[in-house]
Amino acid sequence: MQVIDADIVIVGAGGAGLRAAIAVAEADPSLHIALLSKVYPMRSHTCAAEGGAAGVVKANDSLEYHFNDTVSGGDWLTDQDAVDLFVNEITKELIQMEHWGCPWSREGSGHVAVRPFGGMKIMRTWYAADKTGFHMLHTLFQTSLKYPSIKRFDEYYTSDLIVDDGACHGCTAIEMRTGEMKLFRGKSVIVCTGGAGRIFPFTTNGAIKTGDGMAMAYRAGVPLKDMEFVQYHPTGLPGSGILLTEGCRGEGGYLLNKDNYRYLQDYDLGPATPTPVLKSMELGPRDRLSQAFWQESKKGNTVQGKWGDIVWLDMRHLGEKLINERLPLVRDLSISYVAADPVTDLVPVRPVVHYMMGGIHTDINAATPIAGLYSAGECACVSINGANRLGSNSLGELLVFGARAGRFAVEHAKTVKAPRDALVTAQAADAEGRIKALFKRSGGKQRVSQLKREMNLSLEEGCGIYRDEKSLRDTVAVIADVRARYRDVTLEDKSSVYNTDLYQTLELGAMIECAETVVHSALLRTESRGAHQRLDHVERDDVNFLKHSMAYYNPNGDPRIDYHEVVITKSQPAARVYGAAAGGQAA
Amino acid sequence: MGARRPYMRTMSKTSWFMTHARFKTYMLHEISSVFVALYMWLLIDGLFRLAKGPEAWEAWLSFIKHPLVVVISLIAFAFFVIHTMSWFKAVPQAMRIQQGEHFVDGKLIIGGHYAALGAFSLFVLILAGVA
Amino acid sequence: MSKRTIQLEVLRYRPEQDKEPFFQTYTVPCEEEWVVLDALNYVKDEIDRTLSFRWSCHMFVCGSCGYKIDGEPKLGCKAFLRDYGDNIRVEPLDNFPIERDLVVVIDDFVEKLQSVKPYIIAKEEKALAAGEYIQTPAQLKAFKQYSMCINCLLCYSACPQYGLTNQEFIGPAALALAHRYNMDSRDVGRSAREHVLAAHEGVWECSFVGACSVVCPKDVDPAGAIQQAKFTSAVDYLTSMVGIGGK
Amino acid sequence: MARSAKAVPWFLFAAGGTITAFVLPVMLFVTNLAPPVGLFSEAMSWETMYGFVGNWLVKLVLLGIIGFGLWHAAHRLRVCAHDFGIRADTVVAYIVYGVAGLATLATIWALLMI
Ligand SMILES: Cc1cc2nc3c(=O)[nH]c(=O)nc-3n(C[C@H](O)[C@H](O)[C@H](O)COP(=O)(O)OP(=O)(O)OC[C@H]3O[C@@H](n4cnc5c(N)ncnc54)[C@H](O)[C@@H]3O)c2cc1C
Ligand code: SF4
Ligand code: F3S
Ligand code: FES
Repeated sequence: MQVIDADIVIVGAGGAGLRAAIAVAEADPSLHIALLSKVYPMRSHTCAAEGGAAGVVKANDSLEYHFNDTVSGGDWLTDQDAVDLFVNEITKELIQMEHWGCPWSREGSGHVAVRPFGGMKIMRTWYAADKTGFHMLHTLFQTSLKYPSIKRFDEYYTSDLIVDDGACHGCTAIEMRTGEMKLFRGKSVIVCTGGAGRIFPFTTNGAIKTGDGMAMAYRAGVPLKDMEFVQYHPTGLPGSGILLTEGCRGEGGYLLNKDNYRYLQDYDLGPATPTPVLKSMELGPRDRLSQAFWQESKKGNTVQGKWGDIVWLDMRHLGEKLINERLPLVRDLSISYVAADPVTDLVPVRPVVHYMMGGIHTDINAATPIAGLYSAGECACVSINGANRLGSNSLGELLVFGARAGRFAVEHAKTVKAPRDALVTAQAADAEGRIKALFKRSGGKQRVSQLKREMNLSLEEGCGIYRDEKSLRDTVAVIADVRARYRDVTLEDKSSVYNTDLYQTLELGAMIECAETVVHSALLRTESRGAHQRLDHVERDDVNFLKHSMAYYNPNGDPRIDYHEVVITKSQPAARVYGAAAGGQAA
Repeated sequence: MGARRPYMRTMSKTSWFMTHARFKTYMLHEISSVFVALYMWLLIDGLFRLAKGPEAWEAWLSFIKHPLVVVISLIAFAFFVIHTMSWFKAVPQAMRIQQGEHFVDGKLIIGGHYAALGAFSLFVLILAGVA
Repeated sequence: MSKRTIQLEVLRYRPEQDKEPFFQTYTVPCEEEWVVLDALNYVKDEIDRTLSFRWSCHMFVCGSCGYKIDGEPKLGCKAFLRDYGDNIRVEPLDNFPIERDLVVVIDDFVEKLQSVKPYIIAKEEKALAAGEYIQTPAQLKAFKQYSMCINCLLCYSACPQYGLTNQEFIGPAALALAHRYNMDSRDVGRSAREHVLAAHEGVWECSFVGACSVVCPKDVDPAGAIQQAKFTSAVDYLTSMVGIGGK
Repeated sequence: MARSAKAVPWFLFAAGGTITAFVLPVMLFVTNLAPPVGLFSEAMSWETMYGFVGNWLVKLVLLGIIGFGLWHAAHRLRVCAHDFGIRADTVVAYIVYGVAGLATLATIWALLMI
C-alpha cells in the first residue's frame, strides 16, 4: 500500500476543511498538508448554502445579542463558552473572507450589507445574494490555490481513521480513479466531512452528505453528541427537497395555509404584521416553524399535493425587482422545479431535513477526545447549535472552528513523535482487508438502494418532526434489521476504476451508523427540546436532560448512550420567547 | 495508473463544424471574410482603373455587370449581412457599458447600431442618387 | 400518478472491460417533473449498479453533473424531462478523456484554473481590525457575473477551440475567472495574470465562437469576458510596445 | 508562457470588423448590385467617380475602409484556416498579413495616382 506522509491530514474540503487548510498553511508554511475529499472541493455541499452567515458588525448590534439569540435558539443545550468564543471571532472571519474576495452584497456606502434571519433579534446576516455558501466555498477554494503547502487529493474516499493508543495517526483512503487504497500518515488529523442529512428521504442535503466522517470517528471511539437533534427547514420544495432560503422570509415572504391564512400567529409567533419583525412569525426559529406546519397538517389546514402536504410561501408582494436582486436563485429554482414564479404565484413548500445539530464531540478547540484528532464544520458538535441551530450560524461555525481546528492541529503536530509504524500499517492493512472482503462477498440478495430506502422511510416516519416512544422503537427495529442485512450486501460492480457502487455501499454503512445514534439518542431523551419533540413527553426537562447525549460505538450491538454536562456561563435556561414578547427589531 | 485507461474520443479537426448548427452559423460568419477579401481586391482594382482613365473604368464596370460576377456579388451581399448581424449581436458582450449598478441593455446597444447602419446607408444611397 | 417511460441511451465505458465506449439503452419509468439526473439515479438504484456518473447537489450549484444530453452540454439536474422526447441520449462531456461511463478526467481544467491565479492579489495586506474593503454596489456589479461560475465545464465541452488546440487553450471558465479578479476593485493582480491571459494559449486562442456562453447554465458569459480581456490585453501590449507602462 | 503578439493584428481585425459591418452592405449595393440594373449610372460614371475620389477626405475614408477591411479579412482568414484544420498557424499568418500589407500599400499607391 502506498504511504503518503503529511504533517496535517485534513479529511473533507468543504468550507470547514478548506478554512482549516488555509489556517494551517498560514500558521506554519513549512508543514505539509494533505487535503482529502471525495469530491472536487468546489462540489462540496457548502456550495448549496443560500442565505448567509451571521456576524455582529452593525452599530445597533452587540455580541451579547448574538450570544443570547444563539443560546435561546438552541434551547439552552448550547455550550455557552463555545458560543461566546464563536460570536467573538466570527466577524473577524467574515472580514477575512471579504479580504479574500468573497463578493458580499453591499450597502450603497460600500460597506457589507446584512439581512434578517430567523430567530435573530437584529439584522446581522452577511450575504452574497442568495448564493452565500457558493461564493464562500469558491472564495476559499480559489484562495487555497495560493498556498503551495496544501496538497490536494481530490476524489479520495476516506474509509477509516487510524487510531492507536488513544492518538490518531492518519487515515486510509481509496483513490477513486484507480481504486487503490492509500495510507495517509499525519501528526494531526482534522475531520471536516459535513453532515448526514441523506439518512432521511426528503432532504436539502446533496448526495455526498452521508455522515462518513461522523461514522469514522464514531467507530474510532469518539462519541457522537446530540445526534437526536435533526433540523427540519420549513421551506423545502416538495418532490425534490430543494431548499428555498430563509432569506425568502427575511425579505418579507409569508407562510400561508390552505385558507391563505398566516397560520404562524396561532403558534405564539404573532402578531402578524405586514412587514417582518425579527423573531416573530415567519422569522421565528426553524424548529418552531416546522412544528407549526406539522400541527396545521394534523388540523387539516395544509394542501394535499402530489408529494405530500404543503403550505404556501407567498412572495408576490415583494415585487419583481427585489426578488431578482436578492433572491434570483430562489426564483430560478421555483420556476424550474415547481412551475411557480414567486413574482406572480404562491410557491408550495414543506419542511425538509436540513441540518444535523449533532456530530463528532469536540471541545472549543475543535479537539476530540482522541489526541491529534480534530473536527469542524457540520460533522462536528462543539456545540454552538444546541437543540436547534439558528439559520446563518453554521457558515460562521465552519469558519471559526475550521480555522481553530487548523491552528490547534498545528500546535499538536509540534508535540508529536513518529507513530508506531507497525501498528499503523497493520491497521491500514485491516481497512484494506475489509474492502477486499466486500469485493469477494457474493450471493447476497440485499440491494443498497433497497436498504437505504427502508432506512430513510423509517427515520422519517418514526424520528421526524414529532416522535414518541412507539415510533422510535419501530425505527430502532427497522434500523437494526437494515444493519443486519447490510452485512449481506454484495457489490454488483467489481471493477476498480471509479466504482460508485462501492462508494455508495460504504456510504450506506456510514449512514446506518449515524441513523442508529440518532434514534437511540432520541429514544432515551424523554423530553421535548428544540428540534427534538416528543408527543409523549411534551415539556422540556432541565432537571434530567439539560445535558448532551453521547453515543458510543458498540461493535456488537446498540450504541451506548451516555450524557455530558452542558456548559452554562451567563445565561440560565428560561422559556424561549418569540413573537411580540421577543422584542425583535423591525426587519 | 493501474487499471485506468482514460479514453479520448477523437474530434475531426477538419469537419467538426458540421456537428452542430451553432458551429455552422459560426463558420458562415468566418467565411464572410473570404468575400470581404475578394471585395477589397475588386475595389483596389477599381481604383487603379479609375486612375488609368475612362476606358479602364468602363471595363471594370462591365466586369461588375457580368452575370457570374452579379451572382457572386449577391452571395457576397448575403455574407456581408451575416457579418453585420453577427458583429452587432456580439457588441454588447464584448463591450459592456456600466452605468452605476446597471449595465446598458444589450438590446439598446444593438438597436443603436442598427439605427446608425440605417442612417449611414441612407446617406450613401442619397449621395449616390443625387450625384 | 402520471408516469412516462423513456429510453435512456447512455454512453458506457468501463476501462477494465471495454475497448471503447458504446451505447447502452435503459427503459426508465419516470415522473413528469424529473430531470435527466433522476432518470440516471433510477438506473443506478434499480437497474444497473455498475453505471457511474458524478452528481451531488441536485440544484445546479455544485457543477458535478455536466453531461452531453441529446448532443448539447447540460447539467443533468437542470435538464427537465418535459423538454425532451422519449428517447434521450446521455454522453460524457466532449473534449475531456473519459475515465469511466459519464465520468471525465478534469485534471487539465483544475491546473488551468490554478494557473490564472484566481484569488485576490491586494496592493498591501489590510489588517482585519481595519474592517472590510469598501466596495460599492456598482464596483461589485462590475465583476459579479463572472464570479458565478460553478466550474461545471459545459463551456469547455462546447468550445471547439479547446478541442482543436488539443486542450492547450486555457479555455472559457478559467479565463472568465481571471477576468473576474482583474475586474475586482480589491485586486491589483492583473499584471501577475497577464502572462497566462495574454499568451497565445490564453485569450488569443479564442475565436469568439460564443458556444461557451450559450451553454453556460449560470449566465457567466465567458465569451464576453474573454473579448473584454482581449481588449485590455491588446491595449497593454501596445502601450508596452511603445514603452509606456507594461512590463 | 510567452506573451502573444496577436494583440496587434487583433486590434486591426476588430476595427476592420466594425467598419465593414457598417459600410460594406450599402457599399457593395452601390458598386456591384445597382449598376447591373442601371441604378446610379450617373454616380458610377468615370467623371463623377474620378472627381469624387479625387477629394482628399474621400481618399482617406477609402483607405480606411479598404485597409481595415483587408486586415479584418486577413485575420479572420487566419482563424478560418485554423478552424479548417490547417495547423501551420505561423505560415498562414505570414501569408495573410503579408498580402494584406502589400494590398494596403497598393491601395495607397492607387489613391495617390488619382
Ligand atoms: C441547501 C442548504 C442551505 C444552507 N444554507 C445555509 C445558510 O444560509 N447559512 C448557514 O449558516 N448554513 C447554511 N447551511 C448549512 C451549511 O451550509 C453547512 O452546514 C455547511 O456548509 C457544512 O460545511 P462543511 O464544510 O462542514 O461540509 P461540506 O461542505 O458538506 O463538505 C464536506 C466535505 O467532506 C468531504 N467528505 C465527506 N465524506 C468524505 C469521505 N468519506 N472521504 C473524503 N472526503 C469526504 C466532501 O467531499 C466535502 O469536501 C445550508 C445547508 C444546505 C444543505
Ligand atoms: S463558465 Fe459557465 S459553463 Fe463554464 S464552467 Fe463556469 S458555469 Fe460552467
Ligand atoms: S466557445 Fe470558445 S472560442 Fe471563445 S467564445 Fe467561447 S471560448
Ligand atoms: S448535481 Fe450539482 S449541479 Fe447538478
